[in-house]
Amino acid sequence: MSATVAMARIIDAPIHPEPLLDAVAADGHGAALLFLGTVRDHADGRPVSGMRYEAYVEMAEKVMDEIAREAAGRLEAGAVAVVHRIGTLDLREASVGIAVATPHRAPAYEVNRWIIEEIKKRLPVWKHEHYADGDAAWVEGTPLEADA
Amino acid sequence: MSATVAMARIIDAPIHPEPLLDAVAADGHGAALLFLGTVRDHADGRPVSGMRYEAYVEMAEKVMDEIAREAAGRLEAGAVAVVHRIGTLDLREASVGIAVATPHRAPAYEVNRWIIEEIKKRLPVWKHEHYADGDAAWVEGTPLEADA
Amino acid sequence: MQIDVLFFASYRDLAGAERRSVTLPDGATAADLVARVRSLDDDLARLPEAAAVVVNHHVVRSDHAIAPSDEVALLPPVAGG
Amino acid sequence: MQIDVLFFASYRDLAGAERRSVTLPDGATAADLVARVRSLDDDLARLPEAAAVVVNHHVVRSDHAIAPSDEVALLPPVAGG
Repeated sequence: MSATVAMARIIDAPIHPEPLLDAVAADGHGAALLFLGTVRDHADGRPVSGMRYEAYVEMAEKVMDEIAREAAGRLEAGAVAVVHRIGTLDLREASVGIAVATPHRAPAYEVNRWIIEEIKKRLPVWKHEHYADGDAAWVEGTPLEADA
Repeated sequence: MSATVAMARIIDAPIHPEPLLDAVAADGHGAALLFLGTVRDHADGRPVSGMRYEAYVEMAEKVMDEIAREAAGRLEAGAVAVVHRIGTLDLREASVGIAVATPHRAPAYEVNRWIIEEIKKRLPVWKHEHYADGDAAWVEGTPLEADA
Repeated sequence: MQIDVLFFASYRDLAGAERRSVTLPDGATAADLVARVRSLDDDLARLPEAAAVVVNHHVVRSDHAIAPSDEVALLPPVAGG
Repeated sequence: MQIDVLFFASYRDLAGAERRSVTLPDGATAADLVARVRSLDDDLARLPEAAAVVVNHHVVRSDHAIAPSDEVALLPPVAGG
């Protein structure tokens, strides 16, 4: 037994919860966990009005697929779906969506969390924060580590 | 600062993800986590065809509200929405839905998980498992502890 | 005093009804109530002595005194989620 | 060999373009590439020496040898999610 990768994509359209949850649904699953990362109206106390996400798309698609496969490998059974959005997002819009469904709940929480931490470490995506005062800046990120 | 309880209810209609996520959305939130507990096609290796959930409704409404308020008290900021469904459910249908949105992701995972564990310990709900062979039985549960 | 006791799930199956009426002496405790219910008939004799007693929507200890106007329920182990 | 280097996000701002062409000796390493890029102009001199070098979509170590047909990119610290 092992889990399946239902979806792993970089998209430039809004992220909706239902398709992600549908993608991981199966009769054998008793738990589904959906994480959405959303654009917040402040960063380090500074008012934010929106965000532009940029990716090295060809590489990001591969890294998303790797992360999703590694996540599936951490599960005895279940399914994983992950999407990251690029482009310009308003407040409250989701930049990332992660759905994990499993027979029992504990691994769904663990692996869902693992995926978002890996995305933040490995996915070649950058965000340009737009401030309420009209200014904008690239958000400081995490240095990439060389592949093993 | 403290979190708000957006919803805490016992319902007898299907649980949909969007209204739960909408209920906890706010400009200041950067993370939203939705848990769905779904009817699984097996229990201890035995094929299951569906489930009937029953509640001591008046008490369950109060306990849901207590759990949601205690969950909100564990958050510095954010919002919590919780629903439990009663009645007869097919495979894949959600019996419980828990949405927690917060400025940063770590507390959303922690408090979402805390809520489902508390529901399993404290909510006066019982499930009657319907097996594929036509048999049915009450699922063994967790003894309630006296209120402090 | 006369108390209407509510039963749920597997306990309702044992009771054969959603509620059963029992007569208790004034000052009776939750433990007295369970003992009285278990003496009603052979099916209810199978009700666990440790059945959770809920008074006005709160789970009470075995020494909790029951009052005539209380809403009283006996609850099996819970299985929500 | 001539290598087209791809730039993203803040590094693209420094480069002033999505790609810049550099000439490297055969057998040049990732570290050599970064040094060459940093020598192109004053803006690119501000590129960190520790900039991540990605070859054919894999992050490589500083001693990794670049080949003429490689797709090479310089990536700032990532901030997805």
